[in-house]
Amino acid sequence: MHVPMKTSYNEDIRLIRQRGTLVWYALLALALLAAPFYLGEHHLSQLSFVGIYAIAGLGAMLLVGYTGQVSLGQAAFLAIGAYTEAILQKAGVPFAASLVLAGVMAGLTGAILSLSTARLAGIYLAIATLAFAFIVEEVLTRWESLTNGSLGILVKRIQVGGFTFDAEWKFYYLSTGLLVLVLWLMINLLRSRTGRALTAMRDSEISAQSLGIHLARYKAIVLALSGALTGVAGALYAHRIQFITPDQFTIMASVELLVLVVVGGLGSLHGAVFGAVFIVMLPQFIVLLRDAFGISSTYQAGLDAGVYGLLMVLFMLFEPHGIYGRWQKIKLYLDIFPFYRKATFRRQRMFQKSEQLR
Amino acid sequence: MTFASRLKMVALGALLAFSPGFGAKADVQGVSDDEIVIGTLLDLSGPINFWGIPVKNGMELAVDDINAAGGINGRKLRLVVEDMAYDPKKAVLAAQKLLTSDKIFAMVGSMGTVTSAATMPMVLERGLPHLFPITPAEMFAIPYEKLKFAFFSPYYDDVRTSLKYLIAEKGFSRIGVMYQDDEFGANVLQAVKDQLAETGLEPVSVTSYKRGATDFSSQIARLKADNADLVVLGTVVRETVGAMATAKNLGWHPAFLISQAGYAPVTAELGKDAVEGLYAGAMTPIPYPDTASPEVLAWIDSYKAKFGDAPNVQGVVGYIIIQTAAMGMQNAGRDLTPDTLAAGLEQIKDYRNIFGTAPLSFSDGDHLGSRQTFLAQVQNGRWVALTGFMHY
Amino acid sequence: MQGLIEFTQMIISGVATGCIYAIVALGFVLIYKASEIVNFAQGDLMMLGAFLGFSFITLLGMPFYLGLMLALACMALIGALLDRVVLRPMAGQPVFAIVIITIGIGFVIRAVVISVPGWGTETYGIATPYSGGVTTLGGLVISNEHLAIIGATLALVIVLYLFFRFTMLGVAMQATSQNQLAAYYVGVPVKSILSMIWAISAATAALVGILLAPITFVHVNMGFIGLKAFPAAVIGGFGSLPGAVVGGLIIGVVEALAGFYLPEGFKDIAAYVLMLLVLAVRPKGLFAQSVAKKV
Amino acid sequence: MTLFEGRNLDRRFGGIHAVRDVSFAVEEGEIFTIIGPNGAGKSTLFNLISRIYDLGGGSLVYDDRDISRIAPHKVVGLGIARTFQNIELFENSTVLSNLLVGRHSRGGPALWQELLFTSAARQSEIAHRERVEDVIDLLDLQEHRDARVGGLPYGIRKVVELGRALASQPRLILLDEPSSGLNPDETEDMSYWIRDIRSQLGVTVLMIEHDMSLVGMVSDRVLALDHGEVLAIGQPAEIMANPRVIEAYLGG
Repeated sequence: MHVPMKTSYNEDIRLIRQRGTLVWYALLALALLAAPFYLGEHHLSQLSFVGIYAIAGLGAMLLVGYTGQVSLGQAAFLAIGAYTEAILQKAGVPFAASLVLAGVMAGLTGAILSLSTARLAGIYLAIATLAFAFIVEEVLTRWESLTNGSLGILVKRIQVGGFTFDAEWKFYYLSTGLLVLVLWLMINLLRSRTGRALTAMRDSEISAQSLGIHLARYKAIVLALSGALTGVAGALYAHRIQFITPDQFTIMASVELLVLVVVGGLGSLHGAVFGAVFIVMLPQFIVLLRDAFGISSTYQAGLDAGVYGLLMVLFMLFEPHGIYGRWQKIKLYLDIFPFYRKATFRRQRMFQKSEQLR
Repeated sequence: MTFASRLKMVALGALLAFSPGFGAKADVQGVSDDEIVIGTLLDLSGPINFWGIPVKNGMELAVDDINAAGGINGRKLRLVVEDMAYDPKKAVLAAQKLLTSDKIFAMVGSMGTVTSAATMPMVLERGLPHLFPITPAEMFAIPYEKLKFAFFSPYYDDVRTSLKYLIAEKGFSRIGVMYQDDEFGANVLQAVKDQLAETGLEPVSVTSYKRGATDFSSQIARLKADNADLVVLGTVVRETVGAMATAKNLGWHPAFLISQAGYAPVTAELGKDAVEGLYAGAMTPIPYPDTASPEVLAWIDSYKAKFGDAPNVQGVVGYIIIQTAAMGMQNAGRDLTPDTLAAGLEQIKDYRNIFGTAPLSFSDGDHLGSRQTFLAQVQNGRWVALTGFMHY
Repeated sequence: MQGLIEFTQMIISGVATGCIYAIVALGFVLIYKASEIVNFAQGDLMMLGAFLGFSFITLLGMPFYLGLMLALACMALIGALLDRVVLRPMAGQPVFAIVIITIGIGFVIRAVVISVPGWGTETYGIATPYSGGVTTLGGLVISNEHLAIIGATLALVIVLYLFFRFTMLGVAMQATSQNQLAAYYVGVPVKSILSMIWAISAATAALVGILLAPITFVHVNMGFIGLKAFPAAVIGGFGSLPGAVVGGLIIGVVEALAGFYLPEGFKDIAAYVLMLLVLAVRPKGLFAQSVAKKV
Repeated sequence: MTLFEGRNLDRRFGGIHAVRDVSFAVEEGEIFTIIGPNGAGKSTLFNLISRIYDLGGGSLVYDDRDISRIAPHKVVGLGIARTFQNIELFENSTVLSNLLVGRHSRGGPALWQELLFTSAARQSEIAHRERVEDVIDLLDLQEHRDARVGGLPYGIRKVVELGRALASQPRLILLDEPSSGLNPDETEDMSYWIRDIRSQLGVTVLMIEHDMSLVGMVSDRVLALDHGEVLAIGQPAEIMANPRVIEAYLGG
């Protein structure tokens, strides 16, 4: 490990702090930029989904990973974003505006939700958000004049001016570009006063409050931001799937986003991206596993649920910092080889303490 | 100049040189000299996999039978099955794989309305046929498009047909509805409303439940309070039994009618006394071994031999879908393209299969196989046909 | 008059459904009180219990009550094992970790049920000695299944009350749930107590599963009813056993009435709307003691 | 001049009368210590002042202004910062980041400027950083600047928490048992810092403390509390000699 010499405070708040990292990111950017040349459509479309899921995952990460507010209702924001986009597109609103409005709409809903949940913590909050998601799903089903109820809405492809996003590579660039933009906004937020206030609330609400952080206000802000990001992802999702119904946004979608942030690595932006890759790749991985062991597809159902469940349990038991945490350990191990000690990453109690006494 | 920036230049050059997304195309994707590749998306691991797994078996049996009989115009048929767990996102990804990596010639018998609705545009955009999705929703044939074909009588037609018959023959006048609050239930509700409107009636009571609900007491109580004499259920299996048992427990015994969705032996087995007298519209009779024709018996035996399990109506569905699609390919001749396949399918007129499915016809301008159903009733624990095929 | 009978009828079926929610909620609360773990797999435990009951009673042909007891015993064992193997290492971990791990356990249980030959994704029934009949009372009709549920809930509540009030083990459990450390210092074997609480909770889940079987049948998705028991537990205050029962009954009755008197759709969200309203007024539910963190 | 005054402060929890009719005044520039046996109501008193608990009766006057009803998060903005008995740091953040949260009450750019990290946001970050570096210099925390708080020894975390309170540039600082959990050396350091805070930064100190040697070393005046009531207020030596205080400690 080397400790860089710093000459100004500016260096600590730079986007990318080390030159070495810069090179790697540049290479990654290049690889992503050139992906349509060497990847087939199938893989590109998976990458598009990774982009969508990573944006939604960043929304969840902000809320769960950085602010410690467990949400089991992220699917509701996804749904509001998707429906806003679909309805606005039908009404002829241009994509640039409808995408923003989809985010704003989901964000506003988040802010309104926080009015009733601002005083809640821990499991109460988790269950309140779960309830919220059920209510949103029901409203979407019942408000038939607007949403066409259970029959769903067909969503057309994105059109900007005369340009239609009709090929896989176009959509890929769009979703990846938006992901990069969202990542940049997140980094900015996290290196600012608001971002610090959020992580402060996660670690100790009482002392955050005593330092002047208005808990209710920041909970509203984080729910709004998280909702907005997830809403934008929902809008993209609507275009990607091209057909949305309320029952695509059930608790399973919320759980999936929660798994994404946990498996990816709580409290890390890398984690959200890793988690999205994981969620999109997992089904293929399971098929590989199935074929490798020659398991009949009759047992696919059990296999899916089993792998999913076991991964959740095992990650929580053995790698609570997720894929990103594991990656950091491997990196450190290589960096300081042969001086690695098992206790280097002694397990700490994470983010929250007993919620009965909060 | 750094390595990174040089690499960038190379990439930019490549960007100018090619236009991405346009691979070289064979003449007809998925059709080679000796093989036709078709694909399907089934729910093998999701909430309706009790459909997906037997359908897959039926389909594989059909493919084996066809190939054993020499294939289609000298080509063997190969079926690629992908699981989508009844999840539109997975369906889109799996469809992408079938279309671009397996290079299928046609999508045949994909399952579920939402999932098929999400993937059909991808198939059609590539100029490939989308055949017989396993869902009685009209959108897979209407509005008419050259390459989309549907097999099943829509729920809408099925319910209207049964309802019309029951009102005319049994004299029901106070019709109530209980439907699942999804696209399927909405179709049933619409059918009841439209059929009643013909005679200037309205449903006396309309109530719904959320998919997966297990308690129907307030819904049934409301139907009872509104004094319905025939209750149309937009339900599948468990909800049908649950609703009828609840009514029985309230000491209330109206007549009940369901759509094809609940027409399965398991409904009668689970419900026992509670579902006696239940009416259902149906398109293919359930193959009970003791009353089956010799051809069907032979089929049941070959199914058992292959999968070690007695077939159910889902297995039949998987089988006849592939069979009918293969018929169209046979009619298309050696020069198999999406266009000739469409023309081949359009040659099918009043086709009746060994299972007694409603006669199928396709024509230029009408790609919905059949709108006909017959009315069946649970009597002594099994389904009995009350009528021949009819349409409202 | 007709209106009154309908109303009473709705109350009765609401109470019966509410009892189901109440027992599931009791299962949540027992574990939560003792270990601060919210068991999202409670519904799946219930499903597993029902499948065990189905196997003993329908597949193996045991007498109903024997099969019931055997299923309860098996589930108790499974509950204790879960605590020992999976949850004990998680003590003191944050909420979401517990949420995730219990959701994961739920998935694994589903996977097991789907993969066991003879279980799978089909729907099955359990024949009970009492099913099918109804009791009429004036204009009111109550089915035996509902009576059985109400009766079993009453019995369970009484047994649990006596157990916690009068047995050494019960008192030790209470002590553990109030202050683990203090209980440990005065010699309560906290770890085995926790395992026993899991055992009790899993057994109650099996009880609900088998009680529900004649009404909703046995299938892999029957555990989703657990999602309705959450509002019940929250309204009750999550830390309170009487609260769980009252919360369950409130939810059941409100749902039944909403389904009958309110427009379509309200039945399904009534529980959640009610819960959000309660939380807006009392952020820790109706029966919670207010405990503030000491700083 | 009186900087802070508690008038007839009163608070019950259920049947427990935790603080009853407590009145005292803290002069600007003073080091004022509250002592008392466990359960005397000292922490409750702090929590009343920092508005974590609502007053049952009485009023809080700070800088000639009644602050009995202001929102808890506004207290620090008035210039009243605090530490906690059992350390309430943000365990998963670095020391630097903890101290920067201490600057929260001193304002910052609008949310949209943070999201885009405009030059205004950058300027604000740098300005706060400069203030925080002053605190780091004062408390000798340079070598721990980028360390995660959760991994630091207890004694250092105690100092970090003090620094976090100082970062908000308070006029009055409430220290809840600054020496608890510290070894004698660390306690001595702490006593120097407490005096430095007063002399170099001009901050008035109101603290709760058990360690009588520390109390004697730094306090200007001492308030002894028992069973929620004031036993005595006066010079440290005077209070330690007070028989009622001695009895409360020994008999309590």
